[in-house]
Amino acid sequence: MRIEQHPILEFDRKEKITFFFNGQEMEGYASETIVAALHAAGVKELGKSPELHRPRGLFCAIGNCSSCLMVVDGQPNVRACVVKIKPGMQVELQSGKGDLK
Amino acid sequence: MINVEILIVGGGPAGLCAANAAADLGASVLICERDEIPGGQLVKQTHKFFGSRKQYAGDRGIAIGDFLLDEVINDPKIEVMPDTTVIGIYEDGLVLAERSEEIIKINPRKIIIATGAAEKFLTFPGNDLPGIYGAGAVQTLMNVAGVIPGERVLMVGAGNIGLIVSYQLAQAGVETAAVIEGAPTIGGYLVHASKIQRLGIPVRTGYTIKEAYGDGKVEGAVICRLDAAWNMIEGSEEDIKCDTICLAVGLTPLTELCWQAGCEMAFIRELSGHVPLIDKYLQTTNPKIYVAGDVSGVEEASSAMVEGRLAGYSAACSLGYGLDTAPSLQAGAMAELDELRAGPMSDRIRQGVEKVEKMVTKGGV
Amino acid sequence: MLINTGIPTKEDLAKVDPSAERLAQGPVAIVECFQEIPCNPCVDACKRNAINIEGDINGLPIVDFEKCNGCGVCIAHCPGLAIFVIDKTYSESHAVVRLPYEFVPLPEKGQLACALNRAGEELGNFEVVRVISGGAKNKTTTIWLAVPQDLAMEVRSIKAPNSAPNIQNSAPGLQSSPTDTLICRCEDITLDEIRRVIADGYRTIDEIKRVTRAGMGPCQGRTCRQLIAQELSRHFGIPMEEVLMSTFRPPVKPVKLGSFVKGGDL
Amino acid sequence: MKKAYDIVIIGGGITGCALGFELAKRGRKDILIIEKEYLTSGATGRCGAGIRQQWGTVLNATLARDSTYLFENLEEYTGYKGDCGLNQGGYLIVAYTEAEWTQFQKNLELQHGLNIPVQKLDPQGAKEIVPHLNTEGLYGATFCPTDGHADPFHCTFAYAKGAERLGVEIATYTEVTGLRTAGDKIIGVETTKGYVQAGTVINASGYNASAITKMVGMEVPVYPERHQILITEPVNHIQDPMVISFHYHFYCQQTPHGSFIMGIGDPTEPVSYNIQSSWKFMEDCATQVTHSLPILKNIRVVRQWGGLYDMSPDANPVIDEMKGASGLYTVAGFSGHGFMVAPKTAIIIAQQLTGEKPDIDLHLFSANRYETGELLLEPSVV
Repeated sequence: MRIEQHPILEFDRKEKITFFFNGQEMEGYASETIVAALHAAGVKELGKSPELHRPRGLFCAIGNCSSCLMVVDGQPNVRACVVKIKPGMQVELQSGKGDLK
Repeated sequence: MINVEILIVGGGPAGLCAANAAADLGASVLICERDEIPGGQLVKQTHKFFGSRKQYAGDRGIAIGDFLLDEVINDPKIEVMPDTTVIGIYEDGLVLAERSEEIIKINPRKIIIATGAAEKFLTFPGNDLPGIYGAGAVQTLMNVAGVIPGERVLMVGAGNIGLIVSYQLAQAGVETAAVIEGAPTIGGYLVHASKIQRLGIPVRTGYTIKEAYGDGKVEGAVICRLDAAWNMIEGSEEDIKCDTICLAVGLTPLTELCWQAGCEMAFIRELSGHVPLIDKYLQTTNPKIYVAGDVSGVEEASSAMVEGRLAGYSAACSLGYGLDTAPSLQAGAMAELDELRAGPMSDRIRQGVEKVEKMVTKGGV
Repeated sequence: MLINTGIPTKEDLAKVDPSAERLAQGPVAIVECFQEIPCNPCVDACKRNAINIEGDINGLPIVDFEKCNGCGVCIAHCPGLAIFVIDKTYSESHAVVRLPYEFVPLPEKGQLACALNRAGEELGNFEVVRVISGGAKNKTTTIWLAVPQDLAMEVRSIKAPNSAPNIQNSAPGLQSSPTDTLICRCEDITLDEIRRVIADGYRTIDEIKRVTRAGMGPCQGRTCRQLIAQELSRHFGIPMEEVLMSTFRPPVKPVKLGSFVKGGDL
Repeated sequence: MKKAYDIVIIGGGITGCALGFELAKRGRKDILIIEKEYLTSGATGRCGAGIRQQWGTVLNATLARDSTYLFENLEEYTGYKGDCGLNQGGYLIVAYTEAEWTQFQKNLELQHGLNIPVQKLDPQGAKEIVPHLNTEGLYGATFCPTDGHADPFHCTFAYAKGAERLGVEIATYTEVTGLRTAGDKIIGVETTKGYVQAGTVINASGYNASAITKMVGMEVPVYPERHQILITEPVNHIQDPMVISFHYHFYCQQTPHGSFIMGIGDPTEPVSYNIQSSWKFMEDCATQVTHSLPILKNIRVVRQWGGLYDMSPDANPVIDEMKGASGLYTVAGFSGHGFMVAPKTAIIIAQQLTGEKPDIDLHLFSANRYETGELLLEPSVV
């Protein structure tokens, strides 16, 4: 799902890194946000909504709407659209409201 | 605590131009930008801009973002704080911002709010399925991260954003099944519509989305025709197979900080939502606060840049800078705005601006 | 109609096309720009001053076909990609259509490319006779396509080689189950719920916020307020201007409580 | 709105709405509630909505206890379709000074005498109830498991809807601009929507109470004082009780929805109608609450706001007929605990106005106590 060749843009993705999605190892680039890296791997569902448990994905991608809340390194309610992946980061689907740690 | 003469909230086209203008007159400026790289939405605009040379017409948005930023970075009077979100303007005029989970207190003498706009959402069954994105989100994924949003897109909205993003999707190798538009006519520039039509992307006016469906993510959408009164015509439904639905149904000004700062606000339909009431120098009813760009009414990036310059001159001038040169610079910017807004495509904006002017005169700002 | 589809009609084109005599004399630019928009890079691009606009920058461009020598510099400068150069003198059988192109991969000279008309319909495969790079900054390539004379005024694009295959839409009559319409994502409030409380007599955004929680979530109602206002406007038949808006409070985005703890001040 | 009513109630907060309901329930007809904005738009809709029976005076403890019983069945009692959001997770009142701890033990006796099930806890016992409590410097705590909190909007709407079903009219976005008297009797109310006659006017306008009585040239010692609150994003349930400290002036609870609501009092807050948010509150509240409940450092604040307490000099209400304007009653000055005592208070006032024998004697809340010096000092307030 990554664009390799583009008529206008060149993507400086920086180095390849490994992170974990629901415990599973995944590759992404240091320049990428969590949702970009997941999207590149075909993952569109980021969690279940807090009350009706409907599947949720990103909507605005710039930190306005909070549709993309995920559990990151144990912390719930992280806006996955504006947080970059880091080596070894543990990203999990957030089901409902999340546990405060 | 940071003491600064002019705080600019938002490092998009309006904010960057405001910073350059204010610094040119001699004021010291701090820009708080919530993103890692300033430029606002310019960083995802791969198309060439309209307007005239004064607004960098003919250059691509990304390039404009780059050289506005260059000017800012090379100006010793301007400090840029990236990854910094202004979270509140408080009763005593103090501003709090957050950067990497740390709170920064800023005590500015003047504030230029250039926070831009947010995408509107649309009501239809299934409207929260993963795979339904704002057009800006699709641009961010595609043009910033270099990740395609899906393989086949239904574009909702034939304003400039819907048309441009459909073209950009094609550039990224993604198919757009159709661009649908509820209105009977295309809202965006016709050259953009012609550009995608000749790629085989149909633009269908008088159509709306009736429903999105899919198991856990978008698998398709039902579109249908609208009659003259915007009612769905029964029996006109069509099933569009797609894995992405892109909503380009307009923007609404991001005015939270204006509300917080007690600026007088009004709903102006032509300006796409609630906007602060401003005078011709872009000063709000709170004398400490100026606005520029989409926050005072959704328009084009070209006018946002000119408004940025105007607000920058005005704020600096109110602090005593450039008292001799500012009036002509302000007049020049106002003339540029008038020119950009002179055509028939700007009827709405002109009406909106006039409404604001009338309300301000009545309120005696 | 152009305004409904984006496809210019014969009548539209008649206003901008040069005469048959001028076309017979050699390459000439055609600006397929029919709408008064604030834009003038084409004027600046032409070194021969062959393109002018009337009045302010919103005026339509007018090509002086006598001054225009068909050099084609304007093609890559039009932000709307609306300028083409037609050379009917290329050969007896073929004309050259020079068109702007912004896709990858670029076709190479001598290759065949699939020509498209203004509606995106395929007109056949024709030879690319020249490829002119727009340069590192401009990035719009100009493609010279040699097409049969009778297609010179039809061909306006070529198909991008990597464009996806056309998937057929299925016929109506699908099997989807009805689902909810969401108004507030943060708090999971549906349109039905909003309509129910409006029917119950709640008539302001503030009341609806308090009784349903719509707009109380982490996004502070950025997306839902407008939708609730629209629903109130529709239900009570009042203009949006009169729907009372609730106020916005700090912080603009969720911030950790620990960040506010004293002692960390700069 | 008609031209004349028997009773006009000024104020659409919980007190006014509960009063309307209780009066109508007792057969009174022709009642109008006038609200300047929308129901709950004043103090009710901005309050923390705690329900606490652990008071230091018999009168407050009794009112709170009996009100708690009413909150327990408010939906059924008012015929409300919604959920009033009562959550009886208890109140854990923590003592950080010896003087406080001594006072708590006195209160405990008083509370036990009223059958309020309050427990005395050592720091370890407090930690068992709130595992994330920092017990450093803690003397002990008292805990009442039937205390808790409710949804202030739904509780008010429950009373309002119930009142409307019994014939009470509610005029929102209607502001009182004057009161009319004939001799020493009240005869009506002037509003932005016109004049209405009424022989009985109840001033339940909270922090505006003295502005209302001034319309007939009378003073009540009720004044506005800003208090601020913040609310966080929701997380899964971790905290049952409201945790409250009189010494540090803070309280903090987790709502059934999952958000934490917290506030902190500022002893230096001036008398004013200002309800804007301050950054100082954010700092003070964050600093104090995360000291006592460190886990909350990691939760995100989504909103802060200010509201006004209707303060009185002894932090207790004035519930009295105005001398010199018979028929005009003031029910205001609850000083931050109006919500939790509203259900029972409304019953007693309705009983008085309909000639029933009141369940509780409220003469201690008389208006003249400030002249006679018989203040009802409440030791347990934030």
